[in-house]
Amino acid sequence: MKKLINAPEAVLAEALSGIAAAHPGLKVDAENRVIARALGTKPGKVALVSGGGSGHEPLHGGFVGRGMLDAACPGEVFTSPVPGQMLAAAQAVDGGAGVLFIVKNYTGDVLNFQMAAELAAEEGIIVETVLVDDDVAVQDSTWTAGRRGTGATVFVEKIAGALAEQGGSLTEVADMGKRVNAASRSFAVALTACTTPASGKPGFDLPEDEMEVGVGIHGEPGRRREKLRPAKDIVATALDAILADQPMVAGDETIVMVNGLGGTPLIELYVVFNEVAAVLGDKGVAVARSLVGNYVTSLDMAGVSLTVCKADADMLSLWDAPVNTPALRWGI
Amino acid sequence: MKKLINAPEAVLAEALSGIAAAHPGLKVDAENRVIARALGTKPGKVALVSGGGSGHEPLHGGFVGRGMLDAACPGEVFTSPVPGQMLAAAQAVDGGAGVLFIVKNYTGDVLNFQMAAELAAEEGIIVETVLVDDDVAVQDSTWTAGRRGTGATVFVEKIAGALAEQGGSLTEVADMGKRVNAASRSFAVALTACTTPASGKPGFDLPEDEMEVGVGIHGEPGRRREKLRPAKDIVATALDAILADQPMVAGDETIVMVNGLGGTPLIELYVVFNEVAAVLGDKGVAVARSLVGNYVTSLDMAGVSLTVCKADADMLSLWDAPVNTPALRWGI
Amino acid sequence: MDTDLARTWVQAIAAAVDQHKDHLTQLDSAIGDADHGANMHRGFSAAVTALADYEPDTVGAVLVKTGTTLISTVGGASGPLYGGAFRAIGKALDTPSPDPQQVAAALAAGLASIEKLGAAAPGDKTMIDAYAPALAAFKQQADAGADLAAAAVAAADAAEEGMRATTPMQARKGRASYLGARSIGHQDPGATSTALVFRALAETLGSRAESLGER
Amino acid sequence: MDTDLARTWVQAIAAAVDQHKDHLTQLDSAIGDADHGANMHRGFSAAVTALADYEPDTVGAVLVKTGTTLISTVGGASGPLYGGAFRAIGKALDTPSPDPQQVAAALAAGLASIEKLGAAAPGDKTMIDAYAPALAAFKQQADAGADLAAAAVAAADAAEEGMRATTPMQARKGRASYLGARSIGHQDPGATSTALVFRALAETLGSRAESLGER
Ligand SMILES: Nc1ncnc2c1ncn2[C@@H]1O[C@H](COP(=O)(O)OP(=O)(O)O)[C@@H](O)[C@H]1O
Ligand SMILES: Nc1ncnc2c1ncn2[C@@H]1O[C@H](COP(=O)(O)OP(=O)(O)O)[C@@H](O)[C@H]1O
Ligand SMILES: [Mg+2]
Ligand SMILES: [Mg+2]
Ligand SMILES: [Mg+2]
Ligand SMILES: [Mg+2]
Repeated sequence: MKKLINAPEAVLAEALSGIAAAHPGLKVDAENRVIARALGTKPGKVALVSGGGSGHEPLHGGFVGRGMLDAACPGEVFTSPVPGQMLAAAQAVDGGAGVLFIVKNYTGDVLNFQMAAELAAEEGIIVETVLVDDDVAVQDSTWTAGRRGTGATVFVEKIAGALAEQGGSLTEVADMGKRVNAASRSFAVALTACTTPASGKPGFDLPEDEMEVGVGIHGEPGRRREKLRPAKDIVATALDAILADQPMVAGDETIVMVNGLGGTPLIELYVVFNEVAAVLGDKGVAVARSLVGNYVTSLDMAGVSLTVCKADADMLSLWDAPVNTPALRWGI
Repeated sequence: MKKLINAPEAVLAEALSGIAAAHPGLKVDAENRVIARALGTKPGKVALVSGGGSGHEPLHGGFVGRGMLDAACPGEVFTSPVPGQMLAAAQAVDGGAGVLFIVKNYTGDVLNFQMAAELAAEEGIIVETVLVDDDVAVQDSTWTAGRRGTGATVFVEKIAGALAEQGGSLTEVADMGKRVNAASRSFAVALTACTTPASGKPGFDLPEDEMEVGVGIHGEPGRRREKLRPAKDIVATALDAILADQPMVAGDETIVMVNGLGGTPLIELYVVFNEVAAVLGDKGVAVARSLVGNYVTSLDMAGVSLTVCKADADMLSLWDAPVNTPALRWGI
Repeated sequence: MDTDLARTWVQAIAAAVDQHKDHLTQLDSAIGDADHGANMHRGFSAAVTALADYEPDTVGAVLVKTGTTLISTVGGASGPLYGGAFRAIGKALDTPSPDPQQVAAALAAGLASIEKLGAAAPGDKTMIDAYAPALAAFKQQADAGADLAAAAVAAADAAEEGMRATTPMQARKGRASYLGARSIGHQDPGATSTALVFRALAETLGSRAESLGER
Repeated sequence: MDTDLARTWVQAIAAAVDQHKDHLTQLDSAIGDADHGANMHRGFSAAVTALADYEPDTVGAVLVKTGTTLISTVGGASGPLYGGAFRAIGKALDTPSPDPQQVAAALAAGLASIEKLGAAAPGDKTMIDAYAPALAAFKQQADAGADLAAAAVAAADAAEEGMRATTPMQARKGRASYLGARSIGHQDPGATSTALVFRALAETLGSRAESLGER
């Protein structure tokens, strides 16, 4: 294992300390492992709390700041945080208007946030939850764990965060978060496996000419293994899956994210974005806003995820609202 | 070779097309391969042009925008752009107050920019050049090619760009760029080699327990090969080399960049930054400003570079000035 | 069973998890996210520490504390599931020295907690596929009048059999379900750690029985 | 030498570079940035295209155009260095049919251009270490009254010897210099492409001499 770390057990604590040192706009509660805005929550503003396993940076800590999250709870690498952390976060940032938990749909995240919501309720904090489940590689059914939450988390956090900043009520902010999630779909492919500090070995072996299609963001293998193909074909596969599930017609407007999984050079992400813009352009679907870069990563995995949100005018205007976080910043 | 591309020869053109589609604030001259601000240069403002081989994204195209570069000339992967490109860029962005070329010190970049400066002069464009040579891994001497230009390029582009935006003259802007370069030092280590699309193979083989110490940003091996060590030791090595060349005392203020070379997870960069802040803190040297992320990459190379600029009050205030580019944005 | 024994059980689980940490992670690496070993290790180490100077009156209190500690230190899916189970088991053992029937009922409460939280059923390729047969075996022995040690050995054997039986299953819950048919052919990490939990119980009760026998 | 011959030379270089592209890149990968093959290929392909319907009066014009094309298409260190050299050679051959002495003087102007731009000297492990001995050999043959073909063969042989002699050198210029002592033991990519340039000249002039002899 080749990592710029001191010890696998120390990664999270040391990274948190580094985040605190790097971002004066954030304050880090090292004991409870909560990253929050240094300035706290404006009284009366709905507070947004998210969290999940680490290893997806900048998600979630990099999205804490004005116009987006109020706090993030990072768990160990690829491990959901614990309820105590989430409760501490909720207590730290509740501005009296309630707290929205933004939860990616994984059993661990769901259960831990659920327990935290119960604990928070006992403390008199009103909590609502938005569950993000955008990954069309996974079949949704009441008999399964359901779809994974991946790239759409960024869209939910940004747009719901903007509405909270504008004074939206807890119900309004939660509803907007749910609308964004419902309008968003993602699909990812991996060219290499990632290596967690704890395991020290790549999660799977992938021959030099193959890729994993339909992967998540936790280093697990994908739905199937295929021969590596040109970017154009990969984009076609991903967009086919996305559009089959969320049909779009000429005139629709979208927010698109071409997201690197951690080990893919930015120049390749632009090549991919070029293909995405071409395919959607051919269908008359407008890429109204876009992100190209590393936003929801899977440690050192090489690969890309596409997320497309069929955005209405409200979403677009909230997208454009000021945001000031380490990883997303504009209009400030 | 595992890359999200269509064909090695097509990478640059397609990435440029993707950049154009992703960033409405930029305009891309596909024929001349010039990335410029969509709004052009305000008459009377000194224009900043940089460029170099591709594969270092977001450098340089990601730093085009208000408060930073006016144009960037991307060459083929790891290959300096050609003089015609630079001339086209200078012609496109000259606002009548002259053009500053920001050139990383590599034989190819130097020679091509030199030729471009001559061609621009023939066209009546006044050109000044700042040469960036911050990499202390390489011995400087009149008998060698001199030090490589690496991370400090971001500092020079940001700070000189801010001064230009504030109305600085060509001489003033060039002098500031030179001051920033003179105050900055970098050092990098690599845990893996990178693979260029044209060669298709990693530049070197590195055993699982070794690292290359003192690497540049073009996939070349470093000054020496060593056993992989904890982040703390790597930071000590890098800062020793930097501080031996640019001594600092308690009370000095710095701008620090912990830069990923493309394949290193952000969480590791924060672990590294934590060590940097600790070492400098012990010496009483203040980290007044910082960047942690992927800014000057080397395709998919895993590794990190540290850049430290001993910053005076002018530099810090110019650092804080508004900047609005794809990769660096604040105060806007 | 008494409080010392409960503590010894938790210590035995911690020791087993320590020993099999890499194996659990490896199994989780194949069909999950490669953290189950680290998760279990973090949780049970913390539980051992939490119990070190905790001297309650009942077996149940020891196990409730264990469950609470798991919930507050593990995270992931296994944290709430094991944590909730130990809390449920503990709550059902509100006596200084429960008998086999009482332990069987408590273990049943633990399974019910897992099933309620995780909404999984036998055959979904989860820890339930080791836990459910272990419980059934324990209950059967207890109903037949066996002592704790004998019931626990039967449970551990059944858990291990259940664990092995997860290999051909296709996962329907947890991360492994994302792999669809590709989850087939791999043993479930959570079922594997559940087998460790029951084997630790059998060994704890067994050595207590022995030391009692030697007196 | 005439304009056709000059064009044929450039085509022969392009063909040789095409054939040795991967080898050049491999050499550059060891001590540089793995682009020399692609750079030379891009440049000389463009030169061949540029010359396709260019019908100037002098040998020099063909080579000036070649140099200009290299400068505008190659980039990197080799672009300006080779581009400048071909421009200098071309400018010195402002005649329809230069003799060996004139060609020697032109090649000397090419080397001077490289030395001026690159500020490198023999022994620095660059293209100069192939070019300088090639020029010396060509000049010696020309001074001794040899014809173009013979002089070019001597130059190509000397260039290849110079190319091989770069292996034990420690680089002092170009990217390889960043490696310090680790640059020792690798053949310089630029010296290797320079050897291809001179071999292409020898073959071009040689086959012309043959075809003249056959007339
Ligand atoms: N819904 C569920 N019900 C019961 N057990 C589950 C469920 N989901 C997951 N598990 C168990 O949890 C184990 C994984 O635990 P762990 O790796 O620690 O958590 P995570 O999956 O969050 O990384 C699985 O092997 C499985 O046995
Ligand atoms: N200063 C110099 N003088 C002469 N030749 C040089 C100099 N610097 C580099 N070279 C030659 O250029 C070759 C590298 O060319 P190339 O790989 O195309 O450019 P780059 O080094 O910019 O990637 C080297 O092998 C060397 O022969
Ligand atoms: Mg996990
Ligand atoms: Mg190059
Ligand atoms: Mg797991
Ligand atoms: Mg090169």
